[in-house]
Amino acid sequence: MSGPANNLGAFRIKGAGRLTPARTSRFTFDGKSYTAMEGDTVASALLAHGVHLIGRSFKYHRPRGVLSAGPEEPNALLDVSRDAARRQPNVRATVQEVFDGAKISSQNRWPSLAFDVGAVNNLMSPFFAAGFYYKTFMWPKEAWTKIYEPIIRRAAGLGVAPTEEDPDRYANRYAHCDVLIAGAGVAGLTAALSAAATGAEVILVDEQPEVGGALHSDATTTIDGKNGFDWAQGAAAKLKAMPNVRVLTRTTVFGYYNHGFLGLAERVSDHLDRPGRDVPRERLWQVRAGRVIIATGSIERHMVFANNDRPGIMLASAARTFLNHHGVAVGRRVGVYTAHDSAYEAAFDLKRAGVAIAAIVDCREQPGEAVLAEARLLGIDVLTGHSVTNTGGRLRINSMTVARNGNFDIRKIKVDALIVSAGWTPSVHLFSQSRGKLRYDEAQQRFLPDIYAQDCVSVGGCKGTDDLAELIDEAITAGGGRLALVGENRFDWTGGMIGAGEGAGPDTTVKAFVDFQHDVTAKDIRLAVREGMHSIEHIKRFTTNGMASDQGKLSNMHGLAIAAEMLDRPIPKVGLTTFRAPYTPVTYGTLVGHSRGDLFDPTRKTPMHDLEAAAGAEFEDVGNWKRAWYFPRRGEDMVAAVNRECRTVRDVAGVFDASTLGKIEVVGPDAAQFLNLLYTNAWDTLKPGKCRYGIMTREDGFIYDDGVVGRLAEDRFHVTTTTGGAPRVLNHMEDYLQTEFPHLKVWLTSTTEQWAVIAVQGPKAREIIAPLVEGLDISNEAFPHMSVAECTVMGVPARLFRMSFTGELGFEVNVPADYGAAVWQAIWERAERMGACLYGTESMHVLRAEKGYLIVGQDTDGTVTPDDSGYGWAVSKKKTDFVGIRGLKRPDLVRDGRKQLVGLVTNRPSDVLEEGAQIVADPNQPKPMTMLGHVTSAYWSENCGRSIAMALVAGGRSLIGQTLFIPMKDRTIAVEVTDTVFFDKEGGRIHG
Amino acid sequence: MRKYSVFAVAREALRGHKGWEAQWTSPEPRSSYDVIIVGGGGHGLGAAYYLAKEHGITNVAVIEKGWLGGGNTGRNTTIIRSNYLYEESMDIYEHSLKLWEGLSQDLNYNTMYSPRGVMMLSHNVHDQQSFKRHINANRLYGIDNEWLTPEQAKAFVPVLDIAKTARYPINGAALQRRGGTARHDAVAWGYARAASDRGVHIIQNCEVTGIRRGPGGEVQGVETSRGFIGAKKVGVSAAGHSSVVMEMAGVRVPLHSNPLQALVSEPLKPIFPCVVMSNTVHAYISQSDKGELVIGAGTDQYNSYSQTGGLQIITHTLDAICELFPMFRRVKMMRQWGGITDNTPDRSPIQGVTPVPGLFVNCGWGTGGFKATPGSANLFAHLIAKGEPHRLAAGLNLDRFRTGRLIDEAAAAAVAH
Amino acid sequence: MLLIHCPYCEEDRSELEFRWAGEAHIARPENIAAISDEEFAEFFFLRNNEKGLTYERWRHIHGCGRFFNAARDTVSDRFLMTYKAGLPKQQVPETGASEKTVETYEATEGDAR
Amino acid sequence: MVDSGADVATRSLPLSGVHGGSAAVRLEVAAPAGRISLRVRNEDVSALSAALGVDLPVKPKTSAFANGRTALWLGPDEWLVIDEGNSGLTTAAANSGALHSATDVSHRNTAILVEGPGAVATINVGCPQDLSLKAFPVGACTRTIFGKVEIVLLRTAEDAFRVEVWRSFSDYAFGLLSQGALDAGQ
Repeated sequence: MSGPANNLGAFRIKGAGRLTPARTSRFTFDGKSYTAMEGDTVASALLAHGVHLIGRSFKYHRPRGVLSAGPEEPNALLDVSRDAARRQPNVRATVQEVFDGAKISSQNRWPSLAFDVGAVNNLMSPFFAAGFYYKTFMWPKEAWTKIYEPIIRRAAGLGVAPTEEDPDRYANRYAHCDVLIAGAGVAGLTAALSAAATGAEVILVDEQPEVGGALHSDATTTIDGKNGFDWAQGAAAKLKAMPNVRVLTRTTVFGYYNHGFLGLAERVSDHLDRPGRDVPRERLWQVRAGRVIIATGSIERHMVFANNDRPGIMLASAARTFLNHHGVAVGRRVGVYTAHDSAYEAAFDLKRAGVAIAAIVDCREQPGEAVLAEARLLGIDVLTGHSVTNTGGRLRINSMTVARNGNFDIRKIKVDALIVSAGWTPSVHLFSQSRGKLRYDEAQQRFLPDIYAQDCVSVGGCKGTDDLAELIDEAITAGGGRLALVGENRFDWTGGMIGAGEGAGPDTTVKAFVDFQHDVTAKDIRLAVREGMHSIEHIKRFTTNGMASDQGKLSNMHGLAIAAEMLDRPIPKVGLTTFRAPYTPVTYGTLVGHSRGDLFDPTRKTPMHDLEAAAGAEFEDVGNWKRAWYFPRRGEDMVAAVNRECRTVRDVAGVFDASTLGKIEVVGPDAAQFLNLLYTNAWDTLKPGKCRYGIMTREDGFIYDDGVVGRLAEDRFHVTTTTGGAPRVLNHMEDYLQTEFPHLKVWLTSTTEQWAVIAVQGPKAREIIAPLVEGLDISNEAFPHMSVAECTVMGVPARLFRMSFTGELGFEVNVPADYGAAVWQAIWERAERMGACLYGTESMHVLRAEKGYLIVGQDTDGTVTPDDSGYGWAVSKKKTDFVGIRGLKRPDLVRDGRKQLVGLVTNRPSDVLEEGAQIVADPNQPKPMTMLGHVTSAYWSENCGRSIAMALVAGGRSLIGQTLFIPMKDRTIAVEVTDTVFFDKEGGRIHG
Repeated sequence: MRKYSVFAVAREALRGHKGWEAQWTSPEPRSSYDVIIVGGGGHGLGAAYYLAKEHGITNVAVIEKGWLGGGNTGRNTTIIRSNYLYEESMDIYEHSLKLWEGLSQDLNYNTMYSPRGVMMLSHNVHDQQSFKRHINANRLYGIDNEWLTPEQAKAFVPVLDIAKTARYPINGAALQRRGGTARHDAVAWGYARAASDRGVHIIQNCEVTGIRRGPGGEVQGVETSRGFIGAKKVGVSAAGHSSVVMEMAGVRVPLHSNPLQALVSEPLKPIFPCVVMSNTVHAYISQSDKGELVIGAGTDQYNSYSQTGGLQIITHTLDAICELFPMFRRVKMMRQWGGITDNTPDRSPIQGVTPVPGLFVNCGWGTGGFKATPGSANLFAHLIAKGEPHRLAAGLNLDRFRTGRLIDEAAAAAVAH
Repeated sequence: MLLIHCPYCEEDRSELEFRWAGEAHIARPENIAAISDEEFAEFFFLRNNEKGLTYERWRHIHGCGRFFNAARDTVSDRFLMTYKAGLPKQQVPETGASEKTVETYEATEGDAR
Repeated sequence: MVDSGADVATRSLPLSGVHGGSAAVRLEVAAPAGRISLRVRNEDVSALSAALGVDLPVKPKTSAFANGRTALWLGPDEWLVIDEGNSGLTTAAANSGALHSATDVSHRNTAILVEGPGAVATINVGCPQDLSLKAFPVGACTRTIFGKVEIVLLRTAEDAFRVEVWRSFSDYAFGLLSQGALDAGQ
């Protein structure tokens, strides 16, 4: 709790500001402890204690202070942490609210903020002009990589990236509304009141902790007869109470995308002393809005003059906010340098609060009459037609140098702060992001919304509406409702300038900063033009103006004006760089939301997963699925387990989880005709109760998928696909069915997850399952290889396939998924008693390779035809049409010398080839070698007692019996080309 | 052309950098040229440079509707590598990589080619098979690419999470050490400066609106927003707008133009030493010399010329990045943008003659055009100068879509970046 | 993220529910087995890739599952209409589809006139 | 199926033992139900409606409930029919005598019930649809996307929804709903 009020800072002004000293908190900055009031930003709290030196610039490491009081802040970027894992670099001191215990550090300095070795760059700055690195560091060639680049990289960057995983939660919410209003200043609040009154669903968004917008800095405006800021809070309370309105504060509309879609980032708990565990840190709102009202106001610009970057120099509106909202004076003797009337009001407020105003230096000959009169009344010295041409001070400004425009007589005036204003830039960011077209307002030197591309409207400052009454009318109209509201300003503002000020013109070499964070000066922009950069995009990229983390909110217009002057072209002809999202930087965490850990990507598990895990399975990722890879027993490594599994399957039997295979039910009187069109095979000849291996090509004739298809009835097929192929095959089928063959009476339903599939393979397979199967004779005679039937297994309806992907006698038991575990358990109990094993995908791969069976995606790669892989027999010669029929006949698909799938055996049986190894005829040829193909599958085959492999080899089938070579990194392996069947060449076992 | 060097910079530093001349001139277009290149990106500017330098053809104009390098050259994530699978791809990307290695010196312009290594993460058996296929093919072709264990990968990129408990654990990686990044704008500017110095006319802010053909169907020149400009030969290198320009000559090309997005973070002190890509989780990331994390996002699914894409593409990309590098959740996205990529059915480029005499095309670089810049430009110049493709680019012809002899890197590897 | 009107669900839905499915109104040749290599390449590979008004297919894959057609401006990404699969190519109302014909940076990069 | 001995398979349900929810939302796994994916042409809708004892709705995004069966319009020729009891749906459909496709998907899907004042916010954590009562009244149903998985969503009361999801995606769906429930409580 708070101590005496003076602990809240020597620069707190008693009676000023809207914060109450009832609640305070402590934080440290670079190790030193400070006290803040609730509602303080880090910036206001530090300024209250007279701390102006807050950061170092990017390139020259110049000392910098707080420039603004909002998200446009380019200088005061800090590292803020709650604890070691909750550390956030590059935080704007002007946005971050102080929370108790905050640990805050300055960035980009070493060893300390006050004494930074990197500041030597400032002395070297004549050498480091814009784009200098394009011209240097080229000799010697290697030095760029080894010396120059590492030095540049170390010097660059601002904050230090977090090194620990962020423990905070982030949330996401989709939302819809009739009207979204971006900005809750006078215009936004008025529009919201108006829209809400019509019954529309309204979302009102503002980036600050409380509504009010520019009223934060204001002390004199009245609305509805009330103090402006108080009126705003009342309006917000009224809106919040309405069921059709959602008010989101601390929330930034960061992106305006297509078709009324907006991205909002809400800072939910960064300001809390101790956020609850379940409270997200930030929340992403993805809003689809019927209409958008943009009420984002405008941003004050700084003046561009020599050494305009010293700590203590800040925007006039910022000084006013610190005074009127936070109760903090930015100095004791403040200078004002302006081209706009608004800065006068800051001076008036400061003066009334007891701060000395050294002088108002106004570069205009004729400021507004009203403000001049008020200045006289308050006894403030106004120097019209004068400019500040330089400043003094090292870590903080201590003087300003003032000269009559066009005159060399200068005088130095002592100040401890200098507030500046070059006028206001409408915030057209969201309008531009919505792809609206801007026009240039020559008189006021600003870009304004012109042609709208989406259903949106700009109101208020961001539309260039300066008059309060007009602004209120405009907002009421935009909201679509009726409202009576009267607002009064103390002064009407005039003035404004863009470009370099007096003493920073083309004939000078002073450092007059345009873009503070990136240290881009007026002369850098002129250099870019001199070097032929005539488009503003080139100038931006050459100088990096506007590319810092504030994205040019302060610098773009000045840069444009300086370039235009140098090019002697009107500003619109030079262009305006695109306003890209996000409006202000957004954490990755916010954008990621819940998609982390288990929710990053769904993990799909089969009904038998837990039983397999309990049996010791190792799993592999296949698409989203976890598939049992192998089942090591105690002391076994993968090789030993797979060898045992493969041997056991052929000697006894094995049980395998095939549930992940895609399944599609194809139903209807035209089902066979449909499959005829989608597969290369013929299906009308397949009798109910039988199944057949099918190959699917796309129109281009390359293998797309494969699988066994069972015909359950005349009008019902049970189609299987590869595990990874299931969704795309169904989509492919639907595409043809709906758009090419809509006349066919057939429907498709995904049944992948309806069925748990237990494959039982091996000589004892029948014996294992027989007692569990009811209502079906599964003898070899009654139920031969490639049969399918509906039956009952353990009392539940099942589909039984007699099929094999191992070359052994085999069955695949399909039962409704929820029964999978029980049936698996029962089968396994029987199998285990008979000496069978569980096996996983690795053994499945080996066993099928021993038989030369294809795995689509491993032995094919999207460039392989059925004939290439030795499956030409699966392409019907009789059909007059199927998808792929024409593609298959293209010249390159029928030429000689295509890569064909063959077997390879190594001369040394123990050599297991590397999958992906490349094959050559002559291993001694120079590089680049002519490669004939590559090894697609390679395994140690325990059943063959040697290694086996499959490969795609150019003209492979004609090379059978010949020796080819596989040059590996350390040795060359000789291989003989064979056919693809390595085990049970006669194929008798499958019919056992 | 005034030579760039540390001495020149030092001299200029003493006089306020007032002595620098324009890097390229902006002349009025002549009434005709020997060669017009449509498109002032890296590929087009480079082709003009090599036409002048290697083929002695200097009466050349590069016509750009916007500003130099304002298309994909200035919008990409600057990744350079050559570890492709098929010989046609290895030929051109390796040719390109070799040119990258000497480009700064050749152009007297520091393009900041930084061979910091490109690492592709393998997450499963399928990835491993695919990567080894690449590695073996690359090795026999004389291109560096090596397999790393997870531990070796972590040693190379200390922020990598190689925990086996990750949703998609890392089971290894392929590393091309010569791969890396370069400074994209510098490539366009360096080529423009060097080409301009050799007499090439660089005409910005001039849009081609038609391609004029003679009685025999041959190219006669281009209609532009600044009037007709004659040319004996026209080379189209217009990236996402290739379909539009080719259509002016009545030539259809098998392209889809899709938005491709990218984003950068706020600048950070060095934390990420190389380029890391993962196809399984769809992410690629590096850190620029300025300190920004540069992240390539995915392609939007639909055809568009709008240079904008959906937020969902960005969020999905960041999901993946933060899954691989969980410490980056508190890093902030500072800027996102989109470009228009021109994608062919086999995800390999098209460079070759067209049915129109005198008209040459270079397009379809999809998401991989930046790395190809010097190689593509160099071989495109050869094609235009000689009227037939260089050996290294012969397979990239348009005819492959008739014959079916595709170069399907995507099908073979699902590596599309 | 686009907002797409599904002609079957009769309402606007988020792009997240849809999958783009290529250029519309490309009929698979009835005698496909007999066409020439050139005709096949044209059918299978060549696309208009229009800048401006394009006709394309979408599938409401995470909705009603239907394929349908859309007319969209590829410069603004604005949908001009959507209609059911099987209907012939629809004329779109005159909108001055594309935003502009000349795209010099003076005309576009400034976005200002 | 009653467990009547060692030879009869017992049923293991997905999502057994999961917990989630917050003060604002209750998350509950629905009891097992019979389900068919039903495909019918326009002209046969009434025959199937009669056979199933529930009128197949023909208006998009609507459902109908009768005799313990709910028919959800999913597409112009597609319905998901859910039977709270012991099904018999395929047989009933077959008895219509009309052309159709009925495929049993009872085990393909599982359902999560989301109930409470925060139900909409919970589902909007991953579902991009407008779930206001105006746009999505009681009885409305749709196939849609929820985060990275597909779901079928049915509004059963002003503050209650049924989320149908494929079996292997149910862990993900429940996990994301749990996150949504936490957030809806804030």
